Amino acid sequence: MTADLLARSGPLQSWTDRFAALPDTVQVVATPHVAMADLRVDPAGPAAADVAGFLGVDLPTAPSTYVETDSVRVIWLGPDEWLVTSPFRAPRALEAGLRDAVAGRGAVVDVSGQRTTLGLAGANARDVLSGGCAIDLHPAVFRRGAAAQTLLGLTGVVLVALDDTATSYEILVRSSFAPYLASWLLDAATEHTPT
Amino acid sequence: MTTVDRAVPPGADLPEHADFLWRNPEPKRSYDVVIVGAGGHGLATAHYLAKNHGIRDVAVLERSWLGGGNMCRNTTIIRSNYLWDESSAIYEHSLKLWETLEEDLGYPILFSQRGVLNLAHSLQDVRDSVRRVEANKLNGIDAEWLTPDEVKKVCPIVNTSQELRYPVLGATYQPRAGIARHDYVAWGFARRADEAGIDIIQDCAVTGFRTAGDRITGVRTTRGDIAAGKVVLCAAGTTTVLTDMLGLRIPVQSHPLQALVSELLEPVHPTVVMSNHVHVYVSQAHKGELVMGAGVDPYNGYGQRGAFHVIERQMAAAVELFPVFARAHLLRSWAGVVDVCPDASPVVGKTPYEGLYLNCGWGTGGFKATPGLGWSLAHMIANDEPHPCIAPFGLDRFVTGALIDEHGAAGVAH
Amino acid sequence: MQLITCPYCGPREEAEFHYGGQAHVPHPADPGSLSDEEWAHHLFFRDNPRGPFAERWVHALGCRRWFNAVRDTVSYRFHHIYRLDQARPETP
Amino acid sequence: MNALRLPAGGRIDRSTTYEFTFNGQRLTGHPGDTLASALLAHGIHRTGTSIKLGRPRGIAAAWAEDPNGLIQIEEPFPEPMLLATTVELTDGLTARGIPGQGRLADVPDSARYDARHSHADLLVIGAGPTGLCAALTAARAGARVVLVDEQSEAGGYLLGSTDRIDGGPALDWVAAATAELAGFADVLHLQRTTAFGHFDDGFVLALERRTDHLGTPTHVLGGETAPPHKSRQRVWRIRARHVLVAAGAHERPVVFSDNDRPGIMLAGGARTYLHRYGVLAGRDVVVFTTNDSAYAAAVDLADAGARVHAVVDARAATPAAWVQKCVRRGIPVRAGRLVTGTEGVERITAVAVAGERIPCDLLLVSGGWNPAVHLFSQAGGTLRYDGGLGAFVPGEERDGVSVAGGAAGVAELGGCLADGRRAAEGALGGLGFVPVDSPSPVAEAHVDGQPSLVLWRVADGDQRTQFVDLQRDATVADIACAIGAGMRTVEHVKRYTTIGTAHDQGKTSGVLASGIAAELLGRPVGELGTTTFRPPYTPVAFAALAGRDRGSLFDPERTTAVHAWHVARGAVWEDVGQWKRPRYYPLPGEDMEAAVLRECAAVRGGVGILDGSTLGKIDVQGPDAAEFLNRLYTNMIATLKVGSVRYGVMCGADGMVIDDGTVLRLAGDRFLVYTTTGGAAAVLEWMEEWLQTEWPDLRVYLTSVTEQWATFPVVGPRSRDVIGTVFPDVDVSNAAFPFMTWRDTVLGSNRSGHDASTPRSARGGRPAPDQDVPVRLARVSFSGELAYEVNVDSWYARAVWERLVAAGERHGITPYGTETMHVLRAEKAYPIVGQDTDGTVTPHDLGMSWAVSKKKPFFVGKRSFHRADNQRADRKQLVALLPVDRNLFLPEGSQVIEGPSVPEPPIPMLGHVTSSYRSAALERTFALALVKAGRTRIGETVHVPVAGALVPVEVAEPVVFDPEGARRDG
Ligand SMILES: Cc1cc2nc3c(=O)[nH]c(=O)nc-3n(C[C@H](O)[C@H](O)[C@H](O)COP(=O)(O)OP(=O)(O)OC[C@H]3O[C@@H](n4cnc5c(N)ncnc54)[C@H](O)[C@@H]3O)c2cc1C
Ligand SMILES: NC(=O)c1ccc[n+]([C@@H]2O[C@H](COP(=O)([O-])OP(=O)(O)OC[C@H]3O[C@@H](n4cnc5c(N)ncnc54)[C@H](O)[C@@H]3O)[C@@H](O)[C@H]2O)c1
Ligand SMILES: Cc1cc2nc3c(=O)[nH]c(=O)nc-3n(C[C@H](O)[C@H](O)[C@H](O)COP(=O)(O)O)c2cc1C
Ligand SMILES: [Zn+2]
Repeated sequence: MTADLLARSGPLQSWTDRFAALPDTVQVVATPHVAMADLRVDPAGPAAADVAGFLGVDLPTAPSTYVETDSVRVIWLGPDEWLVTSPFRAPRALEAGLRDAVAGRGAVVDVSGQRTTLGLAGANARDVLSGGCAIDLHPAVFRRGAAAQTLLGLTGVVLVALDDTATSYEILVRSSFAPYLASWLLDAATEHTPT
Repeated sequence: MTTVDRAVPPGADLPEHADFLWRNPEPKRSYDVVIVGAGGHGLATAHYLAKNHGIRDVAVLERSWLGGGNMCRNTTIIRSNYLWDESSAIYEHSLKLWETLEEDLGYPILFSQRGVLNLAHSLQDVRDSVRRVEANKLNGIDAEWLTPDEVKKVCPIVNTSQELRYPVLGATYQPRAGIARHDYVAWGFARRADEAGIDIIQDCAVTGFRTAGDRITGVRTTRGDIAAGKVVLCAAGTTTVLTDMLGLRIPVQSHPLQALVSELLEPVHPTVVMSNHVHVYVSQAHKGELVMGAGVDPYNGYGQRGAFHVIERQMAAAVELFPVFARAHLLRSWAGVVDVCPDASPVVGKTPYEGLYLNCGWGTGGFKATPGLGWSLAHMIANDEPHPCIAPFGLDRFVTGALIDEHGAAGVAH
Repeated sequence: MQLITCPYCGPREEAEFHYGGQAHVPHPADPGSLSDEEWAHHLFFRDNPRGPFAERWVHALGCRRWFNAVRDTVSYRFHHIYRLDQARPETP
Repeated sequence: MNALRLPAGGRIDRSTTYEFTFNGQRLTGHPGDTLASALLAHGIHRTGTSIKLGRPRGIAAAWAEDPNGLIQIEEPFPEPMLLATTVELTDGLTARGIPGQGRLADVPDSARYDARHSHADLLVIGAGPTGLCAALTAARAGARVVLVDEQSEAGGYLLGSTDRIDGGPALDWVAAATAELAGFADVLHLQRTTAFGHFDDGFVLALERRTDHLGTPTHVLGGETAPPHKSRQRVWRIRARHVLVAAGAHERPVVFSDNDRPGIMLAGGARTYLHRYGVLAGRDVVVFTTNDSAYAAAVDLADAGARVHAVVDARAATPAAWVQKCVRRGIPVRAGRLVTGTEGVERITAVAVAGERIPCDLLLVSGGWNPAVHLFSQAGGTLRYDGGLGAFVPGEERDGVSVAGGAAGVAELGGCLADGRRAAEGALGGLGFVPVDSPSPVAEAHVDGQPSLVLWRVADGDQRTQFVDLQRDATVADIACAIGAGMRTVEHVKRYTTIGTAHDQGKTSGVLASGIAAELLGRPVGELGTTTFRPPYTPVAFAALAGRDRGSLFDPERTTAVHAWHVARGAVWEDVGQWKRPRYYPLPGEDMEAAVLRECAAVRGGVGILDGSTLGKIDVQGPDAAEFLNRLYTNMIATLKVGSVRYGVMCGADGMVIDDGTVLRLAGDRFLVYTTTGGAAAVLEWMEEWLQTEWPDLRVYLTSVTEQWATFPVVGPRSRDVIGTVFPDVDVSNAAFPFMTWRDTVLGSNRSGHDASTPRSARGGRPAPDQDVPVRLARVSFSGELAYEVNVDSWYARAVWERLVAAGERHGITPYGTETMHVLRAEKAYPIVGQDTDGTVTPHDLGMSWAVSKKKPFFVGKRSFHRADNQRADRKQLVALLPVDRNLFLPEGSQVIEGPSVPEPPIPMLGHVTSSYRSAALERTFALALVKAGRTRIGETVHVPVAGALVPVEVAEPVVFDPEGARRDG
């Protein structure tokens, strides 16, 4: 009974055409509906090991890094905090699985709707970011495996490097700020859009 | 272009200075009254001690050059449209003195009553503004609430488009408010004090106090000990450095507050515009430079400098509100050290030490108070009793909880 | 424009941090037992030294963790940055 | 036409001719010219008049140190006050000289401005020989290098010289060096980029001028034009591990009588015009110097065809080799002589040298060189007076900063090259790089010279025409006056004379003022020091600093998941913090008053729906969550049952209300806390602060879930029907679902929404199927009506909203905005923190003592309630005000006084109106107000001045509608 089923929507639903018109050197895509859970455990304690068992990967303990498996990415957010993301798992399943693993020795919160994900790729991707992000994005420093919570323009983001050549990133932004960030990115891309 | 007609082109109308301003005397070993700090407050207090109370055996001790603290750094906005009765009283007392100060000092201070607009950008701003205007009126202070169209009439270059990110929803307006030339004010007071025989001792830092029991008996300075019947602290941003020497705790924190100027421009800006919400305030000074400021830097700092991103943000606000400023140039930026109280109101009063008087916490807004404070402080020194205008500003308010919260009116520096 | 080294994330721009005032001012265990005067001091009175100052910061736009620092209020230089569970280092 | 343009030479493109207009005159020039060089090529020195005295003034140098040649650009876009010497000529440029004031455009500037962050191991400021050598050294060692230089091309001083390096023209070496730098991936070399501010920890801001020199499309005759997509100017925010200042030195004039006439110029400047622009700055030249460097100008200008009538050297001992060169060219050298005055009006016509009158049209002056220490000093570096140079030089080493070459006082080219390398190697060592071996460039050795004479001014003549700061018309007489008036410091002298406060910030006048003041005071210059160097080094346009944070990007607009629906429904917006919230939804022809009355009536009479998603939401979990919240809220949270909701108030430590909202207990160890829209971020930070800094022993975890949950209050007597329809699984009866409880339910979901076609992440694969969509319903009411708050995962927010609206259609469901919400809550006297409170209001003042626990031994703020001021009988309390005239509306913010007559000011005030509305339900106006001892005055009449009249109002119980709460359960 399709009529009874609810459709999903995302904050950047109406932006697809504008993103599509961007030059090849600055490609932006919205990737909504990635399941995300905020995880709090003691990285040295037994809960961390159980979580690792559930995720199939150890929690990264180096600041501003992430690790990933085929199905999840685990982003370091703080000394006892991670953001677990997965486009493949359902939010409630992800939350429940983590909650079971943590078993009261920390906390798990479904935050799938809290942030939305933007992909930014292309030869000018780094230039666009460095127009509003103060951290060092040199590919020798900020490369695949790196993820930072920082400021981009006037909004907080989690910035994820996907490759070693500074040409592919994901930007996780609070959903209410997503339209701002999208306009900010479009505006930044003007510089790379010869008329 | 909307230019403002002025009979005399700015630049040519700057006054000639007096040929003689002050002596540079050697400190005597003893004075009836020692004032610490030759900023506007210290100098004004000296002037009114002599003028109103005939007290002339006074030294004003300045660790650096007179008027070189916040006095030479402030954006010179003078107004009295504060919210609470206590504040209105002292600032209005001061504004009335400003209105005759040039004659009193016999010195050109370029006091220009060009009016001050405080813009409202949110519905709450509007409520707060109306509240302040209504309170001002009942306190006998000239205050008006203006619609965006009326704002545009007073200051045609303000962007009153309702398409702005934070559109101008109206403004409070105090026509008698304005600006003055900060340095000349300091020099005018200094000259009069000097004429009255008061010694202004520059390059003389107070490094300690002499006490006898609970009584203050003098100060230690980089130029030797000086005995004093009464000691008055007018050290603004550095007050706690002094009170620490006495183990006296006061609730002020010192923060950088920045300001900046543009090059000299043909007149475009006829009044003073302040905006708490988008954090900028601006006037066009007499020579034609735009003078601007924003909020304090958040951390404690005595460095007389702040962070530049504060200025960048302020420039964004300025260009939003005044699109014609786009290609004006930032010429110089600087900062002062302002002493901020938890309730954004000053601390003035007696202390546990007999003969020691405290005046601080004026934070981002004490220039406008200069004559009024000087008058009232001199009264307190002469009578050992607070003048009614400053009586509510004692330290005890922090104990009782009767704060005078002027964050609304003083939220942005001015 | 400081570059502040968050003890967790490393060096980041000042704009990512919020200031928290004087450090090592614990909330009184039993506020009810304080006189009005003592309570006023706790609420409103903080040190304001010219020179090294132990103060609190939070990495508000990063890891959201509070930490302490000893910073010179004249030069603005950070002498020490330390976690809340660490003791205040000796001042240089 | 270009009478003084030499037939050959210079770095201009003679194959293209630009037309430009200056002071109404149409003139020509070439690419590579500055406005100044093009004017000089036409023999035009004079630009404008001086600000105070109206004296003719002209071009006096070749770059940013020029204190004089101020112009206003009119076309292509008005820009106030620039130096002709730093404006690159473009076709169609229209400019005029100015009398000291610039003019702003009356139309907004549509150019783009942007910013870039950059990181470097070594930042080199200045691409003269010193900087280039340093940059090469660092780049070769593998360091990340940023090299910025303010001019259009690299080379610095060399661009205006005939110096030679490695046996060839120095500029060949410059070209090779820049080419080599361009080959390094990690070298960023920016010309036309001025480092204008140097801050802590290696932070430098630099302004890149990117398009002006390209001209505008309408005017171009050939070649490039500025591409419209490119930002006009860019602020580079550079964080460098080490900063090397290689900014060279500014030539210093000597002050003498009538030293301000057009045609008086710094000697090095004239040389630059000659070599760089192929322009002879004059035909009949006199050179006045205190040091060797100006001899080169005399010799080069003579070689280029000028008649050099004299080199007046203030020193008795002249440099033999240079004198010989002069003699060979027939240039007389007057040793130990001084220039004592000049003649001419529009242009200098003669120089007086100790009784002798030498006709000329150009007087070149050199009083030595001031190292450009601005950026070193801005970053806190202290300066030391060097008596040999007559200048201030860096006085100390600083961590992470060095100064080299001309900026450190090194004069010789060979010395500069070596110093650049030395400084770079020193920095690299500290950064862990190993310099590679490479040959050092060798400069042609200079002829032996004589030490410079430090001479600030020639005392003869009228001090009132001895100009120290030409832009400010400030003279030696002014300095003397200041000192006579009692001033003893350069800071006072600056403020009295205004020296150093103009556009050039005293690049040439600052040290002179110190020197002359010292002389007049009889004190050492070093003791007097300089005034403070402050950013920016050269002026920067406001718009460049604003960058892209303009228009809608000035501040982020936060929007909810249902924003597009509100837009489609024609919502009028209210800014609440950064959020955009619908204020009301006018129907065609409705104003706000009509719309709000309609919305209010609909809610009280049927059902309405509000987008409350902006409310802050914080997930609080952990074994100590209850204890934690107990300490932060004034009321008891620990006793809240799972499944229940409680309204809570939060106070600051001073006992004043800071936030309020509902608290849902989700589990024994888990709560969902709602905050106000505006307070969300601050409350989370407040909670973290207490948790981390005061109570680290509490096991509690805080997570913001503001955007995770969309929140839709469905409000009104028919809300039960709507909720019952949309959530058939929920028993919505009062008994099963009582007030102040919450229930979880689910709705079926579907992935066929818009995202099905959205590209997946690079890792491919299909997303897992969604499960049912959880929905949390809460029976809370901010209106007094029966109401259900629907909380749903924001992915499904839009769908659930639409479903609620569809289900409500039968009942006339009405979307309502913040204005209606405010009216409804005010009728029930629910306060809005920040509107009905102002930081001075306690829960007791709000009449909410019931929300303040008497049992809890501690909560934040409790202690403050016992202070004297909190005990006052006349504290302001929240009450309602009912205007006697039921139609009269009290503006919010109005003051309340006793009345009924108005005494003379100051008039005692009783309080003020915090909220004021027209009530559809009561068919009258009403207001909430904070009034002194308000609760004891209930029933009394007080007065409110409104628009000049005094309005009687009755003080009433705060709850004006349904005081018994009969409607809450429907
Ligand atoms: C950027 C900025 C903008 C401002 N804008 C405005 C405005 O628009 N309107 C307004 O009303 N106010 C404004 N203010 C605030 C105003 O400047 C101050 O409140 C006011 O100047 C303080 O009083 P003062 O003049 O006596 O202080 P200061 O001028 O700071 O005087 C204090 C003096 O004490 C001296 N001193 C300190 N310690 C010692 C010691 N141990 N021994 C001897 N001397 C000592 C200092 O050297 C200094 O000269 C602004 C302030 C700043 C920084
Ligand atoms: N110091 C002296 O006494 C003296 C006298 C005569 C000639 N010289 C000659 O001057 C040269 C000095 O070499 P150098 O490399 O040290 O200096 P330089 O003057 O050759 O180069 C400095 C460069 O830095 C640029 N610059 C200055 N401030 C800047 C800023 N804030 N941002 C960006 N760019 C900025 C200048 O425009 C210039 O291009 C040598 O050739 C030397 O022989 C020196
Ligand atoms: C109202 C006002 C106007 C000013 N106008 C100028 C100006 O036109 N040019 C200038 O260089 N500085 C101007 N200044 C700033 C001073 O030069 C100086 O920066 C300020 O007094 C702080 O001192 P400091 O920078 O020496 O620390 C002005 C300052 C004020 C308060
Ligand atoms: Zn951090």
